Amino acid sequence: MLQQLSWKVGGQQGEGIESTGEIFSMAMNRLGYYLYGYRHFSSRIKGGHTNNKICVRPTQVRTIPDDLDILVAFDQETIDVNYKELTEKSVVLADAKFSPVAPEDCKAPMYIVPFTEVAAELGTSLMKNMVAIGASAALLNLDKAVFQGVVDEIFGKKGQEVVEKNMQAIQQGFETMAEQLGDRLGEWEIAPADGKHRMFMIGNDAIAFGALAAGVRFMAAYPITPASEIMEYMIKKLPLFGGAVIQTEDEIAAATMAIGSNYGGVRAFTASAGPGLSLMMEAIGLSGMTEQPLVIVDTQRGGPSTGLPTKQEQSDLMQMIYGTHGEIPKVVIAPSTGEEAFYDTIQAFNIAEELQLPVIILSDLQLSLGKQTVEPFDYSKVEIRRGKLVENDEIPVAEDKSYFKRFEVTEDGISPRVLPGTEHAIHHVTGVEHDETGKPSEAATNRKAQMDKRLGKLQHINFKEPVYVNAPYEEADILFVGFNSTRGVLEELQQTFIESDIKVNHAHIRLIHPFPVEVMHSLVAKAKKVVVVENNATGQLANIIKMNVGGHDKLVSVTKYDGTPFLPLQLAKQVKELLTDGNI
Amino acid sequence: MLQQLSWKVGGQQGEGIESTGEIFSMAMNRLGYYLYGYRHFSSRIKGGHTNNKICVRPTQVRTIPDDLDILVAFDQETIDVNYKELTEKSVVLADAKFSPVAPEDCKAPMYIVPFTEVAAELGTSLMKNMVAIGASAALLNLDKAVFQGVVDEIFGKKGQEVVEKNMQAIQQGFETMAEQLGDRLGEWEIAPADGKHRMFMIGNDAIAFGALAAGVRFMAAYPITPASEIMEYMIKKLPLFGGAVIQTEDEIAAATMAIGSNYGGVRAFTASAGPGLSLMMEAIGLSGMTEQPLVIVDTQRGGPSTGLPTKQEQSDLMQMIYGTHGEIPKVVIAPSTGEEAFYDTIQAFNIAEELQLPVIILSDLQLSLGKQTVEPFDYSKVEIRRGKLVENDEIPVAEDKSYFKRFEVTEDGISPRVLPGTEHAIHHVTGVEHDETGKPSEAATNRKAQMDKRLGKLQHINFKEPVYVNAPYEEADILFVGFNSTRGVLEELQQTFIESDIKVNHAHIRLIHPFPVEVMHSLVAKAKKVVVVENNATGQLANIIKMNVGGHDKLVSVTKYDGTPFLPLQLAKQVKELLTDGNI
Amino acid sequence: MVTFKDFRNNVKPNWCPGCGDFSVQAAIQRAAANVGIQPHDLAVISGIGCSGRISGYIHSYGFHGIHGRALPIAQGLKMANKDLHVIASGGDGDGFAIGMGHTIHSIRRNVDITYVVMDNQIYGLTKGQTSPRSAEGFKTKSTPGGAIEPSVQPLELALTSGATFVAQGFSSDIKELTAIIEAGINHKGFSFINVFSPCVTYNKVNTYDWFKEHLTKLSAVEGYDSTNREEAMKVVMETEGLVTGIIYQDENAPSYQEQVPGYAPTPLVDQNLKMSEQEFNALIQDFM
Amino acid sequence: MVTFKDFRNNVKPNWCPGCGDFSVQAAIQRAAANVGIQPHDLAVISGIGCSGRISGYIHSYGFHGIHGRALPIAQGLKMANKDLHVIASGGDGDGFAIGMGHTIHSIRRNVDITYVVMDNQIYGLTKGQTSPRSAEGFKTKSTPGGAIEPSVQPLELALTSGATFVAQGFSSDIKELTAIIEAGINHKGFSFINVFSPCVTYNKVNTYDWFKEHLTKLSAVEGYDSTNREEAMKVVMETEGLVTGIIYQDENAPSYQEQVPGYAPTPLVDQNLKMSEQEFNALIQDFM
Ligand SMILES: Cc1ncc(C[n+]2csc(CCOP(=O)(O)OP(=O)(O)O)c2C)c(N)n1
Ligand SMILES: Cc1ncc(C[n+]2csc(CCOP(=O)(O)OP(=O)(O)O)c2C)c(N)n1
Ligand code: SF4
Ligand code: SF4
Ligand SMILES: [Mg+2]
Ligand SMILES: [Mg+2]
Repeated sequence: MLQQLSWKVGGQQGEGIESTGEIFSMAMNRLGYYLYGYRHFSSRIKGGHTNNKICVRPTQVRTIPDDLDILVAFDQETIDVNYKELTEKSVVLADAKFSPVAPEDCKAPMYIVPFTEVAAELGTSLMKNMVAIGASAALLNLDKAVFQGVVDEIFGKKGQEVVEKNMQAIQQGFETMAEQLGDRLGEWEIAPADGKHRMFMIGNDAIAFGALAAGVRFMAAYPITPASEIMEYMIKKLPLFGGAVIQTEDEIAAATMAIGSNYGGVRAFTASAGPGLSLMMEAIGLSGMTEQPLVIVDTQRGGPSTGLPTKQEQSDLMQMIYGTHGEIPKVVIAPSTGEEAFYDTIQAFNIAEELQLPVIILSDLQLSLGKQTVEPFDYSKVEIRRGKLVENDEIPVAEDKSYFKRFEVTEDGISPRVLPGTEHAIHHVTGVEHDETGKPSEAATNRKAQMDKRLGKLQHINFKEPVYVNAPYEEADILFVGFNSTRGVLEELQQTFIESDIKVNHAHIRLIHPFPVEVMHSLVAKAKKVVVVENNATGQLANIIKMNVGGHDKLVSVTKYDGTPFLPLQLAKQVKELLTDGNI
Repeated sequence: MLQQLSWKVGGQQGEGIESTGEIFSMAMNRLGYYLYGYRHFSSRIKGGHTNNKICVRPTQVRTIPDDLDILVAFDQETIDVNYKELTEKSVVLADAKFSPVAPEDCKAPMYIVPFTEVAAELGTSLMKNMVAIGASAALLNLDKAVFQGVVDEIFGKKGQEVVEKNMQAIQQGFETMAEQLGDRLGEWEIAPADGKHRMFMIGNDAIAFGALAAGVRFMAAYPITPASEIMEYMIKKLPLFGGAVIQTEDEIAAATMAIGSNYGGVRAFTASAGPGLSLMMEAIGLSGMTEQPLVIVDTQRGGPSTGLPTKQEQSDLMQMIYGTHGEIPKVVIAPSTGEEAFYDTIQAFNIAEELQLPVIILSDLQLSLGKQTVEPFDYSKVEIRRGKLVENDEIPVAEDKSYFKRFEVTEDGISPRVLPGTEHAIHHVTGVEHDETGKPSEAATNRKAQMDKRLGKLQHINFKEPVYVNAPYEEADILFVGFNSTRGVLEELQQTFIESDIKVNHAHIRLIHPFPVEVMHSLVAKAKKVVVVENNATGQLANIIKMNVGGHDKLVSVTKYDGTPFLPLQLAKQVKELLTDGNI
Repeated sequence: MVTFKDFRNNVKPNWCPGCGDFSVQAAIQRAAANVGIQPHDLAVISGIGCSGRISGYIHSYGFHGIHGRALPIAQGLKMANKDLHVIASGGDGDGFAIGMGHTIHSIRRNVDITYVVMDNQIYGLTKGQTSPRSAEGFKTKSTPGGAIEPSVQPLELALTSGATFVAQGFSSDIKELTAIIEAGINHKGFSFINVFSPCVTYNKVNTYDWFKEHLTKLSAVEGYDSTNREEAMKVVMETEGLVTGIIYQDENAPSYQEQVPGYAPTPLVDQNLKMSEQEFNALIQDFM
Repeated sequence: MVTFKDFRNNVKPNWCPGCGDFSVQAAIQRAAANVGIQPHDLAVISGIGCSGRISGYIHSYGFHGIHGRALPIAQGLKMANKDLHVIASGGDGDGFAIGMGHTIHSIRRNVDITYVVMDNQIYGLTKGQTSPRSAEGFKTKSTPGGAIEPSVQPLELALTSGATFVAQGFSSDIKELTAIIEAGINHKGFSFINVFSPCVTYNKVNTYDWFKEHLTKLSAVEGYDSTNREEAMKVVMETEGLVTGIIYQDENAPSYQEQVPGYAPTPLVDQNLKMSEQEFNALIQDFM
């Protein structure tokens, strides 16, 4: 019985590969398994190889494994591109239609199954994916009833007949496969799950849901991979809450519109990826200078420029902190799981209002688009904090048109915030340096006071758990450090290394800026080597640690920037090589 | 006899203050004095206090002093705003017209001179500035003939009468003043200069001239303070060389147009300040990814956002290095004198072509607009290097439409560059990751090879004198570090400190990125304390040093971000306070 | 009763004496008073330029943003609080050079705000470079040989972009301008108002006198029908854009807000941020 | 003699089968051949989108830039080398959403390049969101209730922006389209060509059949005078933009390059970069 199943389906884009993976996963999800999926796709609409790799476990999983147990192939390319991931224990299920050929050095046996033919006989070859799912079920020895709920849900509105046909396709896939399998039927059965109901979602869903729960009522955005799903979720849901989404003419309009809405008192945000973020730098500066809350999601993808728009990367880190001209306070948050994506998004909106500044939610393609099991969000943990938002009745009537001190230099560094429409609080807002009432001022003393106030706000940040820490050792051989979606692979590695008696601590940075210097200082101090693992070429997080914490001598930067995510075995090897190279 | 004169003229914007300073300086320049001027002005067209402070010396000067010897005031505000800079040895010359009042605690005597009245009597009150210059000449005991050349040049085209009237105004200013001065006539005489002819120019002139000398034939730009003079110079001069300037609709168009021109083989650039740079981030990334040369000038001003557009600041440093999403190789150069501005601009264009990447010339308002004495540029030092630009006859005829390997992975990391129009070198260029011929490619190995090639180019940079070093001590008490226009104030401070037996070395970083790690490492190692002086709030250069070199313990960050430049005495005090505070 | 004095603050504008922008400011103040807006219910969002300073000179909420982006900020604000009166304003460079994309898309979108362009056919604040509105042949610091691009035609662009309110004023004629801005504020969609606002320092061609000589007033055109788009286009082309008055208005076109599916009838800013547990659970259900 | 085959390379387009962009590509290839350009003397500069991939599918120099910026890159290139033939191309989102400002200003500027918009009234590459060209009511991923903004009118915009060449084609009619692009290349200023290029995957409304039903061909309009701007405007308004052919051309208008003071008659790229010592010293003299 497997403790983990690694399943992949592949074929041409636009051929239904996505829905094959989707239906298979949904069924497993409902059985209470934990899932983690990663899609390989290209920046084109139809054609080109795509695949969906899904890891299924009875316990928590947050990474895709290196190897495959089952490969479902709808074309030869799928075999050719993916067979290296197969071991002696794996199996290929290939559609008879394309007369599949297993490469000579393919370690796994191949079963040729007439997916398309069976489907066509049942009425439409479109159902070949259901046949493939049925065949997979035979390997796993799954009762076809497991799929009934999912099929009902997906095809229900098309009528009972369609539902039945699809169930038949699954059934026949199962049977055809069972015949071929003989003894091996159910050989890939997974250890039973707890049967609990959990959510299954992509990171973008978690972020969008978080925004809605945080009280967002307006979004302005421009489509881009891999951020668009956030806008699409809001377009679906905001009308239910009276809110609206404007698809703008560009990202500059999106960011400045979101500023306008926040200025008006409505939580608003935008989401984009690298190219869009590069265009928003001036707007981010405006938010910082005018102390208007602003939340922006950056779903990192392969850069630079248009780069690898459908590939994993974590290379916008430095830009998120330093991309704007001049100096503003700014918060950068990098959740690493679906749960964090949700709760951190809520934190982002709270901090943006409390500190009156731009907050960037950094994600990466793997987190944004990878579909994973997520514990149902806890309503009672949804807290909304709006900071020093002053109501009209708290404000004394202004004398002789004097302006409200919207930018007052206060003891705690946070100025009182009022919304336009407030009777007694008229004031001016400008991106030019200004005095406490918002009037432009070039006076040196005022300038210094306002700069100190703005930059000092970061000291008052109220962010829960800025670093995810799993540090069992007081004196560690290695401290692993990462951010965003490398969380799972590092968790996995920590366990493996600990099992081979290497003392490993793990810190995953959730609050990137302001950098959690103290926590990291002590963790770095406790480690002989600090291995910083990141999906970029220049070791950006490693550099940030050098700048903020030091420890140049013990820092080892492990990078990957070929567009693919880290895999546990591969990474373990990479790290071990560094170890024996005397670097560690 | 003075070893240095500090002279300032002030009044309302739009009142001719600029030309007063200009004429005075030009005359001093022709006498062979070294000059360094700094203008105080506001972001408005007419009205508002403006002043021009000029330091005159028989020897090199690159900073304005704290104090004033002579203050020429055209309005009461000028006295009120500037009198604190006066000492017992200084003097105020005030126009009788506004019935000037010296503040009680003004240390300097005030002479009330009928500037306007005298001018009006001569025909037009506009000439009051000439009268003031004449009065200044009396203090300095200058022969009025000194002004003849300048007046001829400026007013010559308006006819002989105007020239004479202006000379008369100077003469009468001299005489009226002489009468009042009595014994003190010529008390402010400066030690004689060497009489050599040198250039007197603002940093922007030096940059623009450098661009022209580097072979620029096209510029695309959008107006902004304090960069516009660069465009204006090019508009004046490029037509003489067959070239053109396009004033674009925005900075995005400016940067991308410059890329287009460079792609076409013509050296082209753009110049802007913070807000414009923020808008160019995506274009800069495109240049980096497509390996098209691109030179951009960033004349830093007070940020963030619109900030303090007419004030000194050095706060775009981090953005210049890290502003783009994803990872590209990029060069950031920060000249600190007029001479460096010229030669480094030429270096910038050479490097942009040699390494096929974006080069940013970082300036700051003080360097860009401050007018200073500059040694005549040396034609023989103007070297033009275009890197691996391959001509048609060097290329074998392409077979069967195969593309030219424009992005070939070569040993030295630089790919051969060809220009569109070359018969045998058709290829594709894209901001998407691509193979050696420019065709889009998502393959992991190609990706890594291209990334490594691009980022590796920085190792081949051919930049002369990346750090200006004046390090007389093997073991120093202090290493001063700065960039851009703080050069003069640090030179001054180094001398003063050395005179009080503190061992001071000075390093001014000219090549900001790639950071000159080795040079700086050894300089830091040789110093007990490293004092990093910069016009920003967060200590950006200090952070860059921490990241690249380490030395967290000995680093002391001295910042100023109130919009005004560092002054020698003030800075000395600030540093000494840190010393006695036990920080040093 | 509010009067225009209620919209005066105690800030002295730093425009050059005689600058056309003074009168634009006055007209906005008068129009707001005439419409009966309370100062705190008005927000003026402006761009960067001499003109952009206007938001600091009116006693109301004011937001002086970044160059060319007044319109998106203003729309975001209006979407947040539909009870506010939102006026966006800025220069011709702001709106027609760097901000051109936003101008056209804002017109299309028809969010209920009023946009007042202070058109001086020059870049004032940066000291006299050519603007997209500079006439061909006009000599500026950046075009010493004269501008060689035909100038942008704001009224034509607005009309072809589906504008529901297009007008033009002249800052010398405060009365007409006030009436135009008033109508703009009262218009329920996006009102586009271009105002000739002479720059006395850098534009020595398009002066007050020049405009007085060249402008046609629509009020003087007999039987002019401002509800007819073709007629509007015709008069604009015939006068080469040198016409003042309300050129076109479609009073029946629904505003953007009226058309967004599900958009709340009450201002979003008044909503309770926290959703109910029931709503929350329904959202969770989507992923189970 | 070059033929269109010389403009074919060995890259297989990744467009969906049936996509309109195939024919646009073919028309550009044919037009270039007809004009007699050598492949290495042509540079195609494209934006980002499905359409933007076109520069990689033509055997010529090609530059696939960033979203919305094909036009400034193309102009910079042409200024650098006036002997090159420069074609800019991209999608409707590329040119009319994010790139709107550049489109209008490029038209005004009249640099001698040819701009081909592949207008499918949708965002293809990002999987089916509304574009500025989507018709009101058109349902997309981002406007499930139907678009509520009037669509951009490219031809009207071009005409009001001082275009010297305005045309529209339909990707099904390769013959007409080829002739249009050919004329565009031969036109000595900026040629603006909008092409209906159906997206078979995400636009199920504006299909090949739909266009065949709705389009009017100018060649069928008797006595149509493409040198008359008013007439052009009229036909565009009457057909609601659903017209193909050369709508307007002013053959006499000088291009930008012809008007820039001092601009060299030979390509800048051929110049010697280094100035003479004499020239250098003269420049120094300015500051002495
Ligand atoms: C992004 C950016 N680019 C450039 C500038 C510099 N700038 C300030 S105002 C302005 C244009 C002024 O012209 P206009 O918009 O017509 O306003 P006016 O001063 O004439 O009223 C420019 C280019 C800026 N502030 N921001
Ligand atoms: C700055 C930036 N924003 C967004 C994107 C994502 N993006 C790529 S293509 C595209 C629009 C595609 O529509 P269109 O221009 O009409 O081209 P089509 O795919 O329809 O041919 C967008 C939004 C991007 N690449 N860059
Ligand atoms: S420069 Fe022109 S636009 Fe600016 S304030 Fe002066 S007159 Fe007005
Ligand atoms: S999605 Fe549409 S535009 Fe893109 S390639 Fe497919 S058919 Fe063409
Ligand atoms: Mg203007
Ligand atoms: Mg499109």
